[in-house]
Amino acid sequence: SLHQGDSGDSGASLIVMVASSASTGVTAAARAFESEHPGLSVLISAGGSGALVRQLESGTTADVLITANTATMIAAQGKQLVSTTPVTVATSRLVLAVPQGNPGRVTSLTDLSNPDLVVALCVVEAPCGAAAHAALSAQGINAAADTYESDSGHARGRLALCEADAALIWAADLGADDKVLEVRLSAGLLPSTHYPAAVVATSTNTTSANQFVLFLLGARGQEALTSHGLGPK
Amino acid sequence: MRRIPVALLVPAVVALAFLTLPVVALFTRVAVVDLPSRLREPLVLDALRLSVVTSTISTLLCVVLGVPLAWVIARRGLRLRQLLRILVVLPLVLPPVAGGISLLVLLGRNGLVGRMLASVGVSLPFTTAGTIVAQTFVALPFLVLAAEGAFRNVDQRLEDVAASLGASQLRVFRRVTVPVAAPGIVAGVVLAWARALGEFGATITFAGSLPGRTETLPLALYRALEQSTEAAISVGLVLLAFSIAVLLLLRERWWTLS
Amino acid sequence: MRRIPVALLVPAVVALAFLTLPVVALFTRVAVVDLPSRLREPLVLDALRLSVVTSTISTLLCVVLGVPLAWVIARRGLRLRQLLRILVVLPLVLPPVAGGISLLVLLGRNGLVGRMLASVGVSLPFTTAGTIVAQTFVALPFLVLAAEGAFRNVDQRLEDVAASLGASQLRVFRRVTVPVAAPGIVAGVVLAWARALGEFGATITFAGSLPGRTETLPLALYRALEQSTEAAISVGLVLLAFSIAVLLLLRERWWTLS
Amino acid sequence: MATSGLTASVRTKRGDIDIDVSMSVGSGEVLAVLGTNGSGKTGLILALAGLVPLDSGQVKYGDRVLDDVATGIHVDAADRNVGYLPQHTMLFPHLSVLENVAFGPRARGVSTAQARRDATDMLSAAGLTTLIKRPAATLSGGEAQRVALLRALASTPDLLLLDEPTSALDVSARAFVRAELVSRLGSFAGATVLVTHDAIEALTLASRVLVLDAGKVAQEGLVGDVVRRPRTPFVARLAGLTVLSGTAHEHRVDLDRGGTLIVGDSAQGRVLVSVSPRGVSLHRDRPEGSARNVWCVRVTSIEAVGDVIRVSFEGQPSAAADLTASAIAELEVRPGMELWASIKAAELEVYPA
Amino acid sequence: MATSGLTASVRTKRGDIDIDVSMSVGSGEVLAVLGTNGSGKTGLILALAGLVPLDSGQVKYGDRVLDDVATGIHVDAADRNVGYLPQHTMLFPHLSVLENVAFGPRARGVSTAQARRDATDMLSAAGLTTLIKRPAATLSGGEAQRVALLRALASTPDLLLLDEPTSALDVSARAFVRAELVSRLGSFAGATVLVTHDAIEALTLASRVLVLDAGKVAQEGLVGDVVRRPRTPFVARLAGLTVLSGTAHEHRVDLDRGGTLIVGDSAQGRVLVSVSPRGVSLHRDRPEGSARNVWCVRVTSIEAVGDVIRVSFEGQPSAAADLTASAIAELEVRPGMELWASIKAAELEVYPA
Ligand SMILES: Nc1ncnc2c1ncn2[C@@H]1O[C@H](COP(=O)(O)OP(=O)(O)OP(=O)(O)O)[C@@H](O)[C@H]1O
Ligand SMILES: Nc1ncnc2c1ncn2[C@@H]1O[C@H](COP(=O)(O)OP(=O)(O)OP(=O)(O)O)[C@@H](O)[C@H]1O
Ligand SMILES: [Mg+2]
Ligand SMILES: [Mg+2]
Repeated sequence: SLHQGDSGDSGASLIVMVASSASTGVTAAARAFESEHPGLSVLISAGGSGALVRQLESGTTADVLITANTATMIAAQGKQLVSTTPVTVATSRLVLAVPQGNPGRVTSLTDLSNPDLVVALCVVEAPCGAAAHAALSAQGINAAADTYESDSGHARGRLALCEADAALIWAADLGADDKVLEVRLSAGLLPSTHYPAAVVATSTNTTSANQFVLFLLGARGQEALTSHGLGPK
Repeated sequence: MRRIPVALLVPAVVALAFLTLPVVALFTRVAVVDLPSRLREPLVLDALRLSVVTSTISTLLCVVLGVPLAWVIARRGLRLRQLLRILVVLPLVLPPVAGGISLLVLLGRNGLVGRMLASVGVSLPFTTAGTIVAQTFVALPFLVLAAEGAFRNVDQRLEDVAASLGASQLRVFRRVTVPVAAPGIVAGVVLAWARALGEFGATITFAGSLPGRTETLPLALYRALEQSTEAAISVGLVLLAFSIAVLLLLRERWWTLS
Repeated sequence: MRRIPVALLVPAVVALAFLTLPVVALFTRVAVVDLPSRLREPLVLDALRLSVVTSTISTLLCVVLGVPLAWVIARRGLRLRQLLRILVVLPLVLPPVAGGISLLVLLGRNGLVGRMLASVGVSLPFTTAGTIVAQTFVALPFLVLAAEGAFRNVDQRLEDVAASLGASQLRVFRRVTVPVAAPGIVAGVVLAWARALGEFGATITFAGSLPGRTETLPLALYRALEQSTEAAISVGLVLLAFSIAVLLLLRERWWTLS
Repeated sequence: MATSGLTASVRTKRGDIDIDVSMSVGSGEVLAVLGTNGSGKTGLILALAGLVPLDSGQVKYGDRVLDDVATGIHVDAADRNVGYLPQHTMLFPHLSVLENVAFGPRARGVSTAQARRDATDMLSAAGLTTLIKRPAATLSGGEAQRVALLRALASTPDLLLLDEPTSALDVSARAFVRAELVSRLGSFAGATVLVTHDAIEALTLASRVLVLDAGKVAQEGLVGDVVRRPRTPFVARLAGLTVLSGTAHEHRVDLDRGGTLIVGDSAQGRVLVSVSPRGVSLHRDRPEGSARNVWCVRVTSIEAVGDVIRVSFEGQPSAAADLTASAIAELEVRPGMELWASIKAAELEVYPA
Repeated sequence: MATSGLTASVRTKRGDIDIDVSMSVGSGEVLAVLGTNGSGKTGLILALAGLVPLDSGQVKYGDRVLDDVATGIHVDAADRNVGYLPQHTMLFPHLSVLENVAFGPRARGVSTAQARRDATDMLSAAGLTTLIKRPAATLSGGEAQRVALLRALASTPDLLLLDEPTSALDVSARAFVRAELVSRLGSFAGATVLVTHDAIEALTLASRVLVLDAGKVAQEGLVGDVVRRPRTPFVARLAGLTVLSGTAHEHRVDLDRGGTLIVGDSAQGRVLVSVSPRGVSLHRDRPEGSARNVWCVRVTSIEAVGDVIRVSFEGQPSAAADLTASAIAELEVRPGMELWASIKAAELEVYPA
């Protein structure tokens, strides 16, 4: 199947393109879905939301698309890359995160403008960057970023290695190992995002694709997603 | 052996330290004993398998395509050689991500050639074949330039004698030029293989990242980086271990050549 | 010139087409006349400037460090040579992202050496210096392997005669070994420069991405890709145009050498 | 012009000199090519082998056209069936001695096993059995040259092109190789072109010589004729003769560059006089006796030629004398020394210019 | 042992052979090293130059220890002040002829301008003015060898090591170079080691010879002594002599390998008899006359030695005869032919074995 990698086994597999920050949760959900559908294997293709849409544009075949914000999904809809109306399957909050031990003593968003601290943000082209940019400019904070990461997961990586003192990332990326901690802020300071899902227009297995989206909305799917840092739909 | 002059020894030691210390440092972060269990993680295993397969095939492609091209360039007149060489260097200076885009533009579903391929049912982007194409595109110039340098060093009078003894050009190439240039070609193959094995930008752009199909080790590593650095390092160490195994294995055969 | 045998011509033409067509295809997507205006966009201009500066400095570093190391390796006994060569190849097979991690582990704020550097006020991650370090780390093995191959091709009897004429080892190195190996070294420099210019993974991992400071052209290109493919292609073409200019400029001087 | 064998008219540039040579070598014949360093001998050989392009001219072997610039014919070196021994041996460094010798036959379609057997036999016959498995790069200079000769001979070529095949050999190897060449060339139907700096090697191996000077043919003919009646100083020197031009008045020749010689044969007008160093004697004091020509000279160089020592001198005329080692020792000849030279009139050969 | 000049005792492996040589060369003296191909001459030169390590032994120049394995002293080649002409010339291909010649002086600290001036002068004096700007890689074989010699001489070395310096030269260049060497060596205070295959080159340039055989000294001494009384067949052949061992009973010597010779000098017991080819005549029919030794032989090879042609033959004993070209033509000598050989008893030299 080297030359036509997509076609050979598409009857038995379902390809799910998912924004990186939701990939752990969606992967867990997929495993659960597989156990309900013996013989079907779910392949997860993770990446930046924009990159995923671009791949679809360039002709990759997939069955389900899950992006990290609605704007990107709307763009995909506009390009007729998806065939069903998107439904939100999960949410996530943007959080101010610091490394274990909080070496920079970061307590508020204004600390992000401290030039002595190493601050990592997402690029504005990525959903987490767009959200952060909107929130910070709304509060008149001029962040002294030292690096713009391609997505929330990589911003988290900076904290995990303790190379950065603070970052704005999706709560879903905080991880379970206590290496990265959230700085609690008053509610409403930072926005949330929605993870919309839709069936891809070129899907050859729309039945299973629809079933998977429904599964994510269902109890077992939600359980898998929320136990990996995502908020409920 | 004469003693190495300080003016050369100092930069050489600095260079060696600069190259090896970071690699050594990696081992301080992850317990080596954990590696076997890492290997058993299906995703890592899939990525390793895929990397081995694709980098091997693309290295072979590079050799099959690149060695003849290098020879053609090496044996042309000055003018043509300069032109050909610039053509080979251009894909090299293109950042891999841009290389991936250019492959999409050419071979993508709506690409100039891709459309023709699609009409006969062949689609390259986001397939394992696409991964191989991306790796080959990025690695090929390395092989060509290295092999060309090696070919240019072969005394043409050796080829002349071989021809006078009745050897066809192809025979001269196989029996004289390539063996005499072997050390340089081997270096080129190692460079191309390493480049293919580590390829990231063009692969993710042209072939996407689908575990088991297009997610090679470097892609898995980049993704692992989002979850935990240790996971990423482990993947890196797996790759290192694999490379060391290959190098030690090859050492006995043609590595000694050079 | 004898005619090129078909068995070599066919793969050579395929290789050349495979390398050049994608690059040519890029030009079909973006009007070349738009490029000057692209260049005037401050972000692209910053990235270009940064790429030129960093890739030049890291190439120089590669030459200064790598050529001596290559010579030391080339002139050692078989055993030591094999060991040294494996040490040089390892950073090469490490995917650039993993290379970036390893640099972080060594030179990062909490790194083994980085901690010492930090205590004297030097911090490499998220600085232009860090970008240069990352590029050098990735490009150096290419130069070392290519130059080593070139050195091994220098007839040692030439060095012997030079020594017998009273030349110190350093003089032999500068006046005989390096000039005779020049074509191979030049190839290695081109490879290293191209590698540094296109570097993405190690740079973004070790140095991060901040416009004007660490966002080189490949990083800018990756970001532009989020906006539109055309924007990314334009950045790629800017890089291509710059490379062609450099290559044409060099051609007159040492490019003809090889 | 021979109808079989090699017929060539070659024009090609080599560096600053233009090689422009017409020649023919019959089958079974050996043509020696002589000439000063840089006279274009190697260039000529390369052109005949088809390894450098002609600017104009034609090369034929028998009726087969190998090169013809006018009609654009060019047969590749590989298809010419030549055996070429390059001046710098150029053994394949990555192959063993055996594989080097077997290379030609293999390339021309002989099976590997057969080619290796034949090569082994050749090497054994040449007394080089111990070298068979050695990498070619480890041979000494002379060993390499012997192997290169066997390699050229192994593929039974039509046209044998030997560029100084014995320059690095010791005396016994040289004798062996020459004997081997004599016997092989005797039974060899092909044409042989032999470049050498050794006039006597030409004498024993070749029937005709061609003397190159700055790319042009300075003289050509049967070995004996050329040696006895050289047309240029170089050929004269090569043959061990000094050749002087002058105007004859019966037995007296007034030399163009000064001096007068009394010769045995009477002549008139422009002539060349060749002086054999074997006829010239040197003396500390002016000799009395039968020699008709006696003049004062200054020694310029002392050089060995075969078994004797040749003392070159300047005077009117400048010439050379062959002496034995003991005579040299007795006279205590040193460059710069002034001596008397003498030669009998009968020893001088006179022929029209 | 000379207190000035070179004193060396060298043991080193080269391929399969062990080089084991003790030698000394006084300052101003020229030692010729002769030996068959592969006898280790180049290996010896490399060891003296400090380019290959010794297994044991010592090399001294004057009082300066250059190598001493026992005490671990090893002076780098660069610090020995040698002038080395490699057998394969090894010009620096990336440099011009001028730069090649100027390389040594530059390396030893002469200013660039001065080194280039000197090199230009040397090249002009050697008549190589036209080559000055040429890339070394474009020289012909002989041109390269002449430039390599100048390069070795340019830095006024203490110890001159010449590995076959004239093998690729034409006759006139050879004469020129030898004359040049004679005059230079005459005023040269250093020691010279000259490897050559040409016994007569040794004769004219060197005062002493050292004959190598499989890495060991086969014979050493004054040129005349070695040439007249060779101790091995190789030296004999080199000197143009055949040396035969046998048992003498006054004027009769019974040869070990068959045959008997009548000699002029009376001797007893084990002896060596040397036969000079110049004394041996060949005849189609059994000759009548004064020659005491006449026997039947079969021609094995015909070879040129200097101006004469040497016919080797087998018989009892096997030996060789020097003939002129015209005699060869008259006898129509060919390998395999049967002839009669004769030599006068007085022409045979007898000396104790
Ligand atoms: N590539 C070149 N560029 C310039 N001159 C060259 C080149 N190749 C050869 N020559 C010159 O052409 C002339 C003829 O060279 P060729 O090698 O044919 O001489 P040759 O007769 O074989 O001399 P030798 O007896 O020294 O081997 C020489 O003067 C040489 O220097
Ligand atoms: N690297 C090597 N491996 C094996 N044998 C070698 C090596 N180098 C030299 N030899 C052998 O050592 C012997 C001596 O070599 P050397 O070059 O000293 O001979 P030479 O006396 O200079 O001969 P020539 O007259 O042919 O130049 C030769 O038989 C040669 O084949
Ligand atoms: Mg020549
Ligand atoms: Mg030798």
